[in-house]
Amino acid sequence: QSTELIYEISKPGRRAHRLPPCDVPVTEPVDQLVPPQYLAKNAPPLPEVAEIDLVRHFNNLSTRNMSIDTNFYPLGSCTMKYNPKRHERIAAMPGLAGLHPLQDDDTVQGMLEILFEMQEFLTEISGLPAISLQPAAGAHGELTALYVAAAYFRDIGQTQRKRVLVPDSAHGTNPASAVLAGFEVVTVKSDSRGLVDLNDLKSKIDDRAAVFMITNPNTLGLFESQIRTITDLMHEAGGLVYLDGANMNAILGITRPGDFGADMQHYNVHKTFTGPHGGGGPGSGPITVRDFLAPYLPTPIVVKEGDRFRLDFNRPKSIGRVRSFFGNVGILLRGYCYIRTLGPDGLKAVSENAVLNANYLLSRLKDVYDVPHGDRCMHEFVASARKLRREKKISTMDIAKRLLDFGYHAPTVYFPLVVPEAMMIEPTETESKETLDAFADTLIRIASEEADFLHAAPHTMIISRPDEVKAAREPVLAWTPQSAGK
Amino acid sequence: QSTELIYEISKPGRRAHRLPPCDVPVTEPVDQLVPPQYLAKNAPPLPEVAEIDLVRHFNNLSTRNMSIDTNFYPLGSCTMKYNPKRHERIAAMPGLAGLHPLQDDDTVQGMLEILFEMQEFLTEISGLPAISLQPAAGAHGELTALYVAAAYFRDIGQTQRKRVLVPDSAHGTNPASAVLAGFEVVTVKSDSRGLVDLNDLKSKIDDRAAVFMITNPNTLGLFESQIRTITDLMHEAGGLVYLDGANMNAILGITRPGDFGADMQHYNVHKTFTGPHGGGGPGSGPITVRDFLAPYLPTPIVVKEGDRFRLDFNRPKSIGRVRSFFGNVGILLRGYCYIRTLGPDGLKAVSENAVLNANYLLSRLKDVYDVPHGDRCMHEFVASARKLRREKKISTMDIAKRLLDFGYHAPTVYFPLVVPEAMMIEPTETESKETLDAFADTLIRIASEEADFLHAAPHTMIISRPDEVKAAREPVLAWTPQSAGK
Amino acid sequence: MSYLLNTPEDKDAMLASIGVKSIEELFAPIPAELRMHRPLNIPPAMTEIELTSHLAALADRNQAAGSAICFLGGGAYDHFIPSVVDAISGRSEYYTAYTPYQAEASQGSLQAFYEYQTMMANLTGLEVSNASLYEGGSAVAEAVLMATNLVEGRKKVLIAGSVHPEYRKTLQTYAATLDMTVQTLPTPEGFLNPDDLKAAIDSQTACVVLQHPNFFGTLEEARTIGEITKAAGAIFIVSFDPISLGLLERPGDYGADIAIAEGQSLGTPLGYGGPYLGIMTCRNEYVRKIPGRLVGQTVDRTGKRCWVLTLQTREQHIRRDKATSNICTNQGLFALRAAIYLTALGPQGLKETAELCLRKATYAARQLTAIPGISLRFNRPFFKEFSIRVPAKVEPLLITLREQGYLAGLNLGRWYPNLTDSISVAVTEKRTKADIDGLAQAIKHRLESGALAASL
Amino acid sequence: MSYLLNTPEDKDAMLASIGVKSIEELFAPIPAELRMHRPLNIPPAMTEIELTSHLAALADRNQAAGSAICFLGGGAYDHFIPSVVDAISGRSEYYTAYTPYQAEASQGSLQAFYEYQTMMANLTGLEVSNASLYEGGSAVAEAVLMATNLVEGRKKVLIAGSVHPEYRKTLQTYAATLDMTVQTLPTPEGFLNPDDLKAAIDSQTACVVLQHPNFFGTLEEARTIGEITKAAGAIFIVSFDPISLGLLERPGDYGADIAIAEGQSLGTPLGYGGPYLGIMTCRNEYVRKIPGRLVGQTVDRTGKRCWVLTLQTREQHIRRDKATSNICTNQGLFALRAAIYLTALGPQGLKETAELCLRKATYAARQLTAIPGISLRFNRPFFKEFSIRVPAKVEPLLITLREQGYLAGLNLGRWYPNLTDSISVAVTEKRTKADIDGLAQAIKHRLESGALAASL
Repeated sequence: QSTELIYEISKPGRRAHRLPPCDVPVTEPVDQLVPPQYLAKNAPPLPEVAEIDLVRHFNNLSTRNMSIDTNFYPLGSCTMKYNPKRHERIAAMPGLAGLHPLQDDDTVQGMLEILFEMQEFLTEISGLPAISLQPAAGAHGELTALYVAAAYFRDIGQTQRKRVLVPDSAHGTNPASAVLAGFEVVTVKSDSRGLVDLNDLKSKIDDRAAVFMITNPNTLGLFESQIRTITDLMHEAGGLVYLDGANMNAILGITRPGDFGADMQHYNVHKTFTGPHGGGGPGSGPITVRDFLAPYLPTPIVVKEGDRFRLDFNRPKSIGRVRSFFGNVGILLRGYCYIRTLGPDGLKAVSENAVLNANYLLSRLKDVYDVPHGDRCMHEFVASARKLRREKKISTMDIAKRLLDFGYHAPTVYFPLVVPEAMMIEPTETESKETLDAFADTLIRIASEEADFLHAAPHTMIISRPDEVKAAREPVLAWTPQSAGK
Repeated sequence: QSTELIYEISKPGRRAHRLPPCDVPVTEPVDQLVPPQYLAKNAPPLPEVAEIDLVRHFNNLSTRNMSIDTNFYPLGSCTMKYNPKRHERIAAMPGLAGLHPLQDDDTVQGMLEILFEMQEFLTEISGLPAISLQPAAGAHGELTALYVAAAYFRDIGQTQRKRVLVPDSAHGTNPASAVLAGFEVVTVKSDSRGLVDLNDLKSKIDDRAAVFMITNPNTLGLFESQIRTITDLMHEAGGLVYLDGANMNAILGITRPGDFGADMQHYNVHKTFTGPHGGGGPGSGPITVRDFLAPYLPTPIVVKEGDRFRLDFNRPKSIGRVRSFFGNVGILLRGYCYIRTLGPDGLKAVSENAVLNANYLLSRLKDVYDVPHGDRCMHEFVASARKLRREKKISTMDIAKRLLDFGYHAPTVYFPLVVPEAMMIEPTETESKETLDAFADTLIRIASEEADFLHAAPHTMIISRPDEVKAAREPVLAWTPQSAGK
Repeated sequence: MSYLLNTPEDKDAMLASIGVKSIEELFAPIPAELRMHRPLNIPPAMTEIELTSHLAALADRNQAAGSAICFLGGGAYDHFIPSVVDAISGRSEYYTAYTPYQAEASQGSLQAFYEYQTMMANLTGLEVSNASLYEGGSAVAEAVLMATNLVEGRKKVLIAGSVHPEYRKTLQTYAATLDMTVQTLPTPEGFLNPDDLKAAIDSQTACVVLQHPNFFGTLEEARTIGEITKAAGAIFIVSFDPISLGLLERPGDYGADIAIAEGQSLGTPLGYGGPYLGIMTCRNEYVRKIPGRLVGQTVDRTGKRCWVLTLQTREQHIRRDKATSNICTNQGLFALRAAIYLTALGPQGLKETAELCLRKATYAARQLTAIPGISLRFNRPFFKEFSIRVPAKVEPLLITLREQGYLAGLNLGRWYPNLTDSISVAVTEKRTKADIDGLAQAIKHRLESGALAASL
Repeated sequence: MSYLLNTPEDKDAMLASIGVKSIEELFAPIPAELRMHRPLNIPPAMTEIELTSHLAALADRNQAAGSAICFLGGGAYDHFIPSVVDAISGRSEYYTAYTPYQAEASQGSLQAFYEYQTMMANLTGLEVSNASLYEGGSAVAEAVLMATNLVEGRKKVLIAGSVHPEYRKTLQTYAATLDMTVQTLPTPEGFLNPDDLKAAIDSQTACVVLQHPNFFGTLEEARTIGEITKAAGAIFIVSFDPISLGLLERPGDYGADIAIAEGQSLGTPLGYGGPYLGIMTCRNEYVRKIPGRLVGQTVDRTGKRCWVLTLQTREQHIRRDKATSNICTNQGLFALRAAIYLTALGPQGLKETAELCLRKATYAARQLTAIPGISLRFNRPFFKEFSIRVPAKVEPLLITLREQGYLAGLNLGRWYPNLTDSISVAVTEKRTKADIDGLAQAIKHRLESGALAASL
C-alpha cells in the first residue's frame, strides 16, 4: 500500500474537469478586463491528474480509515452512533441543498418551516425556551452562550462577574471558550465519587462568578445528582449555570437541563442527533437559554407569523452574529430528520438503550479493568488501565492501539484528566449485544497478552505508532518536492 | 476478516426498514381480503438485522472486491475502462430514473429524444442504418440478430440455411447463441497468423450457410485484414455476416462494420461506452443491421414525427420482442452521456489511445512473455506463459493469482482457446503510462519469482485458491443452517 | 480529451518503445479502403457542466413517478426503495467490478450473490437460484427452454393468456426458431380456468406457464394448475411477484418446478423499463440445466470458507454450443440491490409491505367501483393490481387524469382487444389514502362532466 | 424502534449481567423530582417513506438554485460541483469517521487533510494551512484573535467597510468581550482608499482586515494596503475568494500575513448557508499561534511515511484555558471536498473557471448597464460580482424578477443604508449567455412597464 500523495502522481497537462467554451463574446484579453497588476503570473500549483487518478487515489485512501459504517467506534464523549442513509438522500434533495443563504424568505418557506420546527423541538427537549441555531459546533455554542452571559451581565450592570467556574473533569473546550469570551477560569475539584466537590464549589462562588459550566452527565459518565443544589447555589449568588450538552444522549426525554436548573445549554446536533462526523466535522451547536437571556441571542431567529415563516433580525439587545448566514443547516436538517424519525418514545428509547449498552459493557469489563467511579454509569464510562500499567507495564495507549488490530476503533484515551490511564468508552444505543460482547471479549483478551507484543501494536494496520514528537518538533505541514522524503 | 453471512448475523425481531401504519380503513383481516388457501403460513425466511448491521456487512464485503475505481483491471475482452461519476449522477435524476416503462409517449418526450438520438449515434458509428436498442447484453444482441437473420431467411424462402459459421477463436456466446436460435454451429479454423483460414472458410460456405459470426478485431486483438474478402464470400453465397462488437473500442471513428461488409452487429454499450459493469451486469446489447434486415427488428423502435417522438410498434415483419419493455435504458443513458461527452474527435481518440496503450504494454512485455501472434495488436493482445510453463512450471493461473498480490486484477486467462496458457490483456485508453509501466514491471518481476511461491499465490488476499472442484462436485448454492460448515 | 491520460510526451515515449512513428501506423492492418475518411457525424463534445444541463433539461420534459402520482403496474411498480439500497449499491467496489472470475479478488460480489441466491431460494421455496437473468420476460423464455431440455421429446408449451403479454411475446420469439409450439390458453375470466388446461394438456406438453398474481393482478388457481401439470408429466413454471410473497404461498410450496420473476420490485428504480432483474429458481434436481451464473460455497487452500462461480460447465464460455444458455453478462448489480432490499425489509417488512399493497389496492378498488358506472372487470381476488371497466373512452379519460397529475392506470385494450373498456390499476405501499381518494375524485368528476357534456 | 438493536431477550440478559431489574433502575442517580413525567411534546415517529415524502413536500416549497436562475452572491456562490466531489465525499469511510485521533486508523482522512493543507498553502502563497475552520465569518474573527496574539499590546483592529457585513458583525461579537476595539473604515467608493487607511493606522493597530475581491465584488488596492499595514508593524489579514485565485495574484504574494476565506465555492453546495468551509493560511513563523487542527508528516516505527495530528499543544483538549482557540469539531468533510474539487480542476481548470466568471460577469455588467437608467455603482474593476444602481425601488423589482425565475441579485440596502438603490449581481461559470440575456431582458421589460405605469 503506497502513501503517494496526489501531488506525487501529478503530471503536467493531465486534467479531470473541463470547462465549456466561453459563450459570451470574448472581446478583449483578460488583462484588459482586470488591470494586469492584479493578475497572477501563473496559475496556482495544484495537482494535475485525470479523473480516474483522482477517483482511485481518494477511494483507496478512504479505505485507510475506520468509520461507523465499517467499524465499532466507541469513542467516548463523541457519540459515534449510526448515521442513517435516509438523511443523506434527503439532505441532497435539490430543493434543500440548492438554496442560497440570502434568498428572500418567501422563496424558502419550506426550509424555514424545518428550522422553525427544529427550534421548537430543541427547546422542548432541553426545557429551555429560547434558542439560536447559529453556532457551528459544540465549542462554538459554548462561546456563543458565554457571549450571551457577558451581554446579560453588562446589561444588568454586573461587569465585575469575570469568572467562569469549570470542574476539573470538564472538556477542554469549556475553559478555552471561557477565556476566548473574556472570562477568567476557576477550576472546581471533583470529589472521590467523581462529582463536583460542593465545598470547593462553595468556596469559589462569589459576586465575581459569572457562569458555572457543567457537563451532566459528566465526562466520567456519571449523573451529577447534586445538580439542583449546585444550580441553586449559583443562582442564589446571582450567577448562571451553563450545561455542556455533549452528553445529552443519556437523558433525552428523561430529564431536561431546564428542569434541573441550567440557564443555558448547547447541543451537539451531530452527536446526539447523528449528523455524520465527516472526519472531524461539520457539527452544529445550537444553544437554548432561559427567557431572560433570549434578548441577547444572536440574530437571526426563525419566527412564525400566521402561516408564514420569516427570519427575525430585529433584536436590539442581540450579541449580533457568531458567523455568517444562518447556521450549519445541513446538520440541523439531519437532526430534524432524526427527531422526526424517532418521535417522543423513540428519543427516550435512545437514551434508555444508550445507558443500557454502556452499563452492560461496564459489567462485562469491570473485573478486568478498573472502573474507578463505580459500577454504574449513564451512556458512557471511564475505565482505567492503571492496574495493568502497574503490574504488567501495559498502558492505555497499548490497549488502544491493539484494539485496532481487531477492527475496533479505540475509545477516547487519557481523558478525562482526573483518571489516570483513562479509557472513556461510549458504545451508543446503535450497537448490538453481539458487538458489545465481542468487544468486551477482545479487551479481556488483550489484558492477558504479552506486554512487549502490545507495545508494538498495532500489528495489522497500514502504519504503527507514528513518531508524534518528530511531527511536532520539525513540523512538515504541506508537501513540497523537498518535504516528500523528510 | 470474517466471512459471516447476513443470515448468520440475523436475530429474530431485529429489523431495518419499517412501514408506515395503514392509512386506509382496516375493515377486515387479510384472510378475508384474500381467501386463506392462497396465503402463506409464515413469512419467508429472510435475514433479520438492524440498519447498522446491514450497512456494515455490505460495506465491509465490498472491500473484498477489486474494481476499476480502485484497481487496474486489464480483463481482456471486457473493456474495463473508467466509469464516469457524472453518468451516475445524471442517471439518478428523478426525471430519468422515475419513469414507468408503460407511460404514454407524451409524458416521456425527453427520454424518447435521448433514445432516438442514441439510435442515430449507434447507426452512424457502426455504419449500419437500422437499429434495435432492446437487447439486454451482448449475448442477447447476438441472439436477437440471429433471430432477425432466421426471420429474413424464412421470409425469402431459404429455410435450408441452418448453419452458423464461427471461427475457433470466437467468444463462447457466439456458438451458444447460434444453437439457441436454432442453428447448427460450424467452426472455422484460424491460420497461423491468428486470422480466419480462408480455405477452411471457403470449404464451409454453401447454401446451408446462414451467418458467419466474426469478431473484428478478433479475440487475439488482431484486425482481420481479409475482412472484405470474407464478407464478399459470404454475400456471394447468399449468407449474412454478423459482427460481434465486443471489440468496437478499437475502431471507433476509424472503420465501421457497415463499411467492411457486416450485415448485422451488436454493441456492448456497457463496455465500449462505459456502463459500469456492476459485478457482472447490467449490460446493454443494441444491434444495428442493414436496411433489408430492418423489417425484422424487434419492436418498439423510437421514431420522430415532426418535433414529437413516439414508440413504433407497427412493424408487421418484426420478430416481436426479446424482452419486456424498451431495453436496458439506464445503460443506454450512460452510453449516451459518454458519446455526448466525447464527440467525434473524442471517440476516435478513445480508440487511438486504447490501441496505443495496448501496443505499448505489448512492447514492454514481449521479451519476457510470448506473444504468439505478433508484436502489434489493436486494443488488446494475447500473451502466453507457455515458455514459463515449460521451463519453470509456472502457469498462467500462477501469474494471474500472483498479480492480485500487487493490487492488479488478472487479465482474462485461458482464452481464446487457440492460444495455450493464454493471458488476454486489455488495458483500455483510460490508463496512464505510469500504470502500464508499473504493471509491466510487475509481470516481469513475477516471471523471475520462484515457482513454488507462485503456485501458492495469492499471498495477501483474503482467500487463496478456492477449491473449485469441490464447489462443482458437491454444489452448495444457498445457505442453510446445515450448509454453513460444509 | 476527457478521460484520456496520455500527454504528448507519453505518446512519444510509447511510440518509441513500440517502434513506430505514429499512432496511425498502428492501424496499418486495417486496409485503407475500409477506413473512415471523415469524422463521425455525431454532435461535438460536451463538458460536464453542459452535459448535466442538457440532461436536466431533457429530464424536465418527462413526467416522472415522483412528480405524478403513479398507479401504473403491468410488471413494473413504484415501490419505495430504502436509502440503504442506493447507498450500498453505489459503492465503487460493487458497481465498477465485473463478473467475479477471480474469486480471490471478488469475494465481495461472490458472497453478496450467494446471499442473494439464498434469499431467492427462501423466498420461492425452491432449492436453487441462479445469480440473475436479464428481466422477467426473457426469464419466461429461459425457463421454457430449460423445461424443454428437462423433458426431451415433448414439444408443446402451454401458457396462460393472463401471463404478461410482453413475456408471452418474448417467448414466441425464442420459440419461433426452435422445434416447439406455444399455445396460449385464453383467460376471459381473468384467470386460467383449470378445466381449460385439462382440455389442452397432453403427453406432448413439456411445460405449463402461469403468472400468479397474473398480469391483471388477480390470483390464479395455481395449486390446481400445478397438480394438473404434474399429472401430465409436464414442468410447472410460475412467474411470480416477489412482493406478493410477503403474504401469498411460495411457488415451491404449491408445486412450481421452476419459478421466475421480474425482480424490479425489489429495489430497482422504474428507469423506463430497465435494467431490471430476472429471477429464476428451481428444484434441486434441475441444477445442472439452469441457465446463468451460479455462486457456490467451497473452501480455499487453507480451509477457509469462501465462494466461487461454479458449475461453469453449463455455461457458454466453457461449453460453447452445448451450453444451457448463451447468457454471459447478467444483472449482478440488481441482484445485489435485491439482496440489500430484502435484508432491509426482513420477513416482517416484506409481510407489511405486501399487506399495505393489498389493503390499499382493496380500498382503491372499493372507492373506484363506488363511482357509478365503474365495476371490477374480473370477479377474482387480487393482490396489488386490479382491472376496472369504465363507462367512458379509456384514452381520453387517462389523458384527462394525467393532466391532473395522475398516471391513473394502463389501457388494457393495448394488449387485449376484448378489454378496450378496461383499465388496470396498481397500488403500492407508497400510495396514500389521499392519493387514492384524489384519483377517485378526479375520475368521478370527469365521468360526471363527461355525462353532463353528453346529455347537453 | 428505529436504529435500536436490543431485543427483549437481549435486554433481559444485559440487565442480568449488570445486576439490575430494569432499565429504570439505571437512571436512579437522577433525582425523581428532576425527572420528566410526561412524554416530550414532539411529533410522533415517522417511517422512512413518510419522512421522505414529508421532506420532499417541504423542499418543493422552496425555490432552489437549480430551478431558478441564480445571480446571488454575497459570500455564497452557485458554482458547478463536479460529480466526483459528491461521489468520493459520500464514501462511508470519510463521512462517518471522526477526528483522526488514532492515526493508524485514520490515514485516509489524515493524508487527505494534508493534501488539503498543501493545496491551500499553494493556493494562497503562504506556507501553513490549518485543516479548516467553521466558515468565512468566524475565520475573520479567528484571524484577528490570532493577530492580536502575535502583536501583544496592540488593541486596535482596522477593518474595511467593504468586508462582508456579516463577517464584520461576527468580528464585533468576538471582540466585544475582549480588550480590543474594532474600527470600520468606510468604503464609499466601493473599496478601501489607501489614504483612509493611512489616516487611521497607528502604533496601536494590531491588524488590518481587507477582503479582496470585496463584498461588492470589486478589487481592492491590496498590495498598497499591505504595504501601509506592514509599515505600521501590523498584521495584514486578507479574506479572499478561492475561485478568484485562478486569475488574481495570491495573498501571500502581495503581502498577506494571514489569509482566510469562505471556502464554499470549492465544491460545497449552497445548502442555505452551511455547513461551509473556513480556510486559514499564514506565514510559517506564525504556525504555533494558528487555531484549529494541523496535520503533519512524520514516520511510523518502521520508518514509513505517515501523517498525524500535530502541534496539539496549541489546542483546547491539551492546553484548555491556554489554547490558541476553542475549536474542536471543524469542517473536515468540506476540507476533503475542497481538496477533491481542486484536484478535479487542477491549475488549468481553476484558471478557466475564474476566467469564465470574469468574462460572464463583465458581459452581464455590460448588458445590464446598457439598459437606460442602470449604471455601475462603483467605478472599479471587479471579478465575478458587481453592483448596479437601478432607477426603481429595489425590492419590488427583485420580486418581479423572482416570479420570472430569476434570483437576480442582492439588495445592498439591506446592509448599507447609502446603497438602497443598488443591487449586487454575481455571475458564475454556470450562467449561460441565455441566462444573462434573459435577466437583462426581464429587467428592461420591467423598467419600461414601470416607467409606463409611472407616466400614466
